[in-house]
Amino acid sequence: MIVLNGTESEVLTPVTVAELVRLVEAPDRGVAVAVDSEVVPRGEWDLFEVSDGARVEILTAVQGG
Amino acid sequence: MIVLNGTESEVLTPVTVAELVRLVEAPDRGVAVAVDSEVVPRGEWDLFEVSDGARVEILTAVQGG
Amino acid sequence: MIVLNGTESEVLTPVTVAELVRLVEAPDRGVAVAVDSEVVPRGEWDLFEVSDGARVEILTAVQGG
Amino acid sequence: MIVLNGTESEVLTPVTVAELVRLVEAPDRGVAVAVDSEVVPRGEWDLFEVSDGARVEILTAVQGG
Amino acid sequence: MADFAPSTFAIAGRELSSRLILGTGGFPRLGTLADAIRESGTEIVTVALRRIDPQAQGSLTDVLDECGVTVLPNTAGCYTARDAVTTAQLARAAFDTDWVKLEVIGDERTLLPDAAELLVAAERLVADGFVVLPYTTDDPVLARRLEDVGCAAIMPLGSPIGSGMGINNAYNLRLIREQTKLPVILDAGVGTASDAALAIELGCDAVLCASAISRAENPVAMARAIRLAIEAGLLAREAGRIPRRLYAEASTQEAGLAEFHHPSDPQRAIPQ
Amino acid sequence: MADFAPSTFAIAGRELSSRLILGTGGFPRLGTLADAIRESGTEIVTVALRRIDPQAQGSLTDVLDECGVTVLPNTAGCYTARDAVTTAQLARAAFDTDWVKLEVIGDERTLLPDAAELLVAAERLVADGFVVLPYTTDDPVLARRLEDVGCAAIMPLGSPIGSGMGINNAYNLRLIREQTKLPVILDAGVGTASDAALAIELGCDAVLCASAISRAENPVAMARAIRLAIEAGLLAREAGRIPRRLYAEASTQEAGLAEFHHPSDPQRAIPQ
Amino acid sequence: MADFAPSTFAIAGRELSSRLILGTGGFPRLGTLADAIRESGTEIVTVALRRIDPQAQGSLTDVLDECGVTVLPNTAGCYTARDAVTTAQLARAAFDTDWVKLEVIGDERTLLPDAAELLVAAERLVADGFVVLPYTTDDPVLARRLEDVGCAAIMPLGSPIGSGMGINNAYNLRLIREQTKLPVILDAGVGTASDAALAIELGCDAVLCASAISRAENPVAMARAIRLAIEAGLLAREAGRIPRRLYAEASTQEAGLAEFHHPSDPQRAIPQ
Amino acid sequence: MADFAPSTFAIAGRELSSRLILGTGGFPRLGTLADAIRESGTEIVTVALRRIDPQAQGSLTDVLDECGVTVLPNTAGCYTARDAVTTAQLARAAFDTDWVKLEVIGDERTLLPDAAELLVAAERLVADGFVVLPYTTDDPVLARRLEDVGCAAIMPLGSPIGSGMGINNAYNLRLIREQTKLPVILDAGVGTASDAALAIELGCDAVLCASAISRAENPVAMARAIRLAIEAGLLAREAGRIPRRLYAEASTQEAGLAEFHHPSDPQRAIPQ
Repeated sequence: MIVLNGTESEVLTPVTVAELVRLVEAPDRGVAVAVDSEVVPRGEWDLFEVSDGARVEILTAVQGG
Repeated sequence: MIVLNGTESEVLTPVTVAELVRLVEAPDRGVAVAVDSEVVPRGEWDLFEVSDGARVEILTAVQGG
Repeated sequence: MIVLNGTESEVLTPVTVAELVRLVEAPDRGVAVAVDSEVVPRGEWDLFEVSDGARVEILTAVQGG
Repeated sequence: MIVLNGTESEVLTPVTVAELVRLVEAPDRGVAVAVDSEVVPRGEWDLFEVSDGARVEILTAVQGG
Repeated sequence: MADFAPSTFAIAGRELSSRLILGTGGFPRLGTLADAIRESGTEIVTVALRRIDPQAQGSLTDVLDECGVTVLPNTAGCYTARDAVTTAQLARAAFDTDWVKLEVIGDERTLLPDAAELLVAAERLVADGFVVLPYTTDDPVLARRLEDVGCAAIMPLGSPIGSGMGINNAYNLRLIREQTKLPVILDAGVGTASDAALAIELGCDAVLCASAISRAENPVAMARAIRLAIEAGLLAREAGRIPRRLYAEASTQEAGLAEFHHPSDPQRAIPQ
Repeated sequence: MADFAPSTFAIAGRELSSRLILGTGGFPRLGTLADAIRESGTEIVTVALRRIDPQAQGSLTDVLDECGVTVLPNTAGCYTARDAVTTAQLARAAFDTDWVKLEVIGDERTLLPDAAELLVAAERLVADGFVVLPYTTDDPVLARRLEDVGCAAIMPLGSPIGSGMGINNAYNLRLIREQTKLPVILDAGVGTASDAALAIELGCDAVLCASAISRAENPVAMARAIRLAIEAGLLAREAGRIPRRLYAEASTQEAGLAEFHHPSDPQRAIPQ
Repeated sequence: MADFAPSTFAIAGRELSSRLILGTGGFPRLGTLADAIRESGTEIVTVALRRIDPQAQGSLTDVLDECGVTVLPNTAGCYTARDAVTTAQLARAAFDTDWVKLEVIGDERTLLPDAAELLVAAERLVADGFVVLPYTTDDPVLARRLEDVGCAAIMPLGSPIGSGMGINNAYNLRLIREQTKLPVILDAGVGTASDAALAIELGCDAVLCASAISRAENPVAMARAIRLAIEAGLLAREAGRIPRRLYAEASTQEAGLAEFHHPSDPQRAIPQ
Repeated sequence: MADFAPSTFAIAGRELSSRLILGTGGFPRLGTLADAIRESGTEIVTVALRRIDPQAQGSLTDVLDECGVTVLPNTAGCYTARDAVTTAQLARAAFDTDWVKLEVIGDERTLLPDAAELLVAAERLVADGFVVLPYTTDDPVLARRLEDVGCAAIMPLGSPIGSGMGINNAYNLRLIREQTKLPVILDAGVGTASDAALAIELGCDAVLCASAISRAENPVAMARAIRLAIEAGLLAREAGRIPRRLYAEASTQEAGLAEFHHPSDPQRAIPQ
């Protein structure tokens, strides 16, 4: 179980960031990922394994002042 | 018939200003009278006769800014 | 003697407005004349005779807010 | 040599704070002393020895907003 | 203390020590009016003329007599010089005074004065022997014209009657003050104490208030508040305020500042 | 009258009836200071700490004792949290009080506070047992942070020290007032009486003045002026002012207005 | 783009696309005036009438002709209705136009209008067939009276001629705008671009500028600046500005905000 | 014309010809945003970071690409230095830019910045290689501290985000302008065109607008209005405005004034 964008998700871990990015149907640009509040650079998404209980934030651009 | 403070009043004319002042129960101070827009000094109230159709205004002090 | 634009001028009277306009070298447009504070329409300049002691103002456009 | 209220003073050390307070003719109330930026409570003035090179500030009340 | 006795001023030769003229309009009850008059310290109150109302409760005239204040009749409700003159003449007959607060209104919604009618009415009333105190706009030229025709004071508005907006155009008030030797009395617009203090600081000799006091939740307390504010403004004006400066001026001397050294710790807490 | 006894307020549990804190800086002579203190009715005056000056004339401490006022030391002249804390500790030793008016300045020309240093200094002094009265900007968030670290009051500026510009940002003062239960004391910027009245009307509990009084042409008269202005502002605030209206509200009733007819003459004087 | 073509307005039935009327006074050279006219995009410029001056350099009339602008004569310098009427009649004879910018001044130092004389002059000129554009105070009642006597526009001042103080009493301008269907043209007081934009946002149909442009260090650049400001103000007014709010309204959504946890480090940097 | 090409300015060495930074928040539709971007002429727009929303309509990133504008990510919604730093780092990863509009909010209702957290966050981000554009209060000392820690611009507020109150404290903005060589960008508070013109006239290099444009009834027209107002303000500032004068300065010469005499009729119309 991990917390994905604030919601507990039953995901088989370990799972890579890249898999989670696909899971949330993120666009292919303008996306960033933090695992337990640390940024995971795009280049590491394929290899970076998210372990059980991790908090994952997958963010993108929205309109903002 | 005269117009007394804006109201048509069936008053037998001629009538003196003094009689009209009594009629409206004016206080004995702080009162002024105009007949057809001309001031009638207090000293003339007893003798000043108001004729038919005249417009009589009998005024006194009210709160004002 | 007349008062021409505020200055006493020894001019032989009678004199026409048209002559005075030439005298002050007025431009041929944008000029107006008053004799003793009355406007003299352009059409009357040739005939309008200014008599002794008259005050003549010959005005034109200047920059103004 | 010590620095007393910003001025180098040739004072034989060790010297007590109390002696320095007398030296600057401080009033007997409303005075505070710092040695090397540390407050020396009044109660310790007699015993507190100032050693060579120390910076001593002896302060009192002045008009202030 | 004696040396702070508020300096007096005079209207048409009458010395006044209170710089607050109270409008009697808007007070919920005559008792409240009486209390407010006492708290305000005013010497002059305004009244209006209306038709005798048999239903009227109590006698305004008696209350004002008991308070020992002078009655200043106004011409409220008049929209022409003609009506204002007639009303003033009736007021003179009723109250036996030749003083009048001249109002000639030009607009029902804002109750702003009508400059031209006001000037004509003032001229006629002065010719008829009145002491004319005109309620006017904040127009400095109109103020001078009113002075030229012989008015006894200038009573410019700060903002519309009862609006409580205070002083909308302090610049014009300053011009009016500069150009005239007549008393200048701010009339209309005051909403609260600081407005009244400011008016006096700007150079007004007095302030006329009605609604600000009569319609406050607690009229009697507000009467006292404005009285004190006027006294404060006058004292401040005479005390000679400090100039406005673009930068600061220390109120504590630099000289004698101690110097501390804490080699152990960075000079500032942030950056760390 | 009793019923107008100015309501008191409290700082750190100490009840105060005067809402004016007087800065002692800038008075030409101690005698003037003493007279101003009496006229001002203040209970608390600020002082600074400086090196002993053998040339100093008279004893400020004695004068303040005779006046029976409480001394509130400040940390004027400090540009870092570190120096301010040390200065406060020295002041505590000198004056035997744990109250301090905390100043941490960030700019020599404007003497504006340094928000970050101020917050750090306040935190340290509160931890050290001080009753901290911080001289701060008009930033409502900084005010809350100062409250969070345990300050005993918020002392926002109206404009720079000694500038006499009054209140530059009334909106921020209102926000500070809304959000805190701490006493709010306007510190710096007051130029004259109406500024002080306005500060209280905006909801400040008290006003601190130094230059406005000490540097006025007549400091003693100005002390009284500002005292009265504060009293006026407080009374006015509690009396419940009238709302601001966009249009006028007549203070004289329409009802009963007389109607005149002068067929002879045109209704208005102009047009003729 | 077409859809932003500035909406036109009309004076006495004449459609105008420029909302800037340029006063020709104060320009150092006729060449500068000509350049400023072109940059300003104005269609109407004001001129005054003075005695023929043999020394005069160049012909103002020729320059204005070349620029293809309409001449609007003023009555500057007149202090009575009588002189203003005569001057207007002469202007009509000289320039062959029945339009006049009516000025009747009441004070030499402030050049403020004389309300009563202005009203009388306006009435007479309208009767004489003129299209009267009166330079007036910001008095809403006087504005209505000018409309009643048949003026073609209302030209209130923002502040005195050449003072550059901008708009001293926006409230009165708003009242004037609300009450009339006539074009309202801010005349006098503009100091810089934002003043002109504000005037239009307040509801004025146009702005008249002389000194703000002619006496700027770079008159031609200022002509363009004020032209753009007027266009900006008009667009903004028609675009429907956001309301003023007492508190903030986020421009970024809260929804979707990430939540981070750094157990290692305190929530805030200060307190530490 | 060439000679009025708006002068450019630079942030962190990047030359910019548009002085309007557009906040993308609050636009009802992406199409409107795109049109507003084009009308505004902006080169930089701000965006925020939020969790992926499967329901999201259209791609903001694509729209901004098509418009050819640079994306400036903000840290909206962060209340601590810690969260702001993390958010900035994520933004760098997402948008491949090291520029960040740093927001650290201290209060939910006013969205005012938290001075101390902001300073700490700025310091950390500069150390981490960011080009930091801090949204800050109008506190000149905080502005200097932000400059000291290496920020690339100062972005003070005029009033709270989305409040449309304009500039509450022009004095502080002037101080900030005087003391720094960094670009000063007014951020937050603009309500309409004249606010933007004024900001530039006060010396700001640019203006950031979101709500004023995005929430106007017609955002596209308002985008153009504010663009023109900024251009107007810049031209006016560079053209050298006339000084503010206390009295009038005639824009029409006295010399050559005609003198009329009408013995028949009184000099003035009133008094009659």
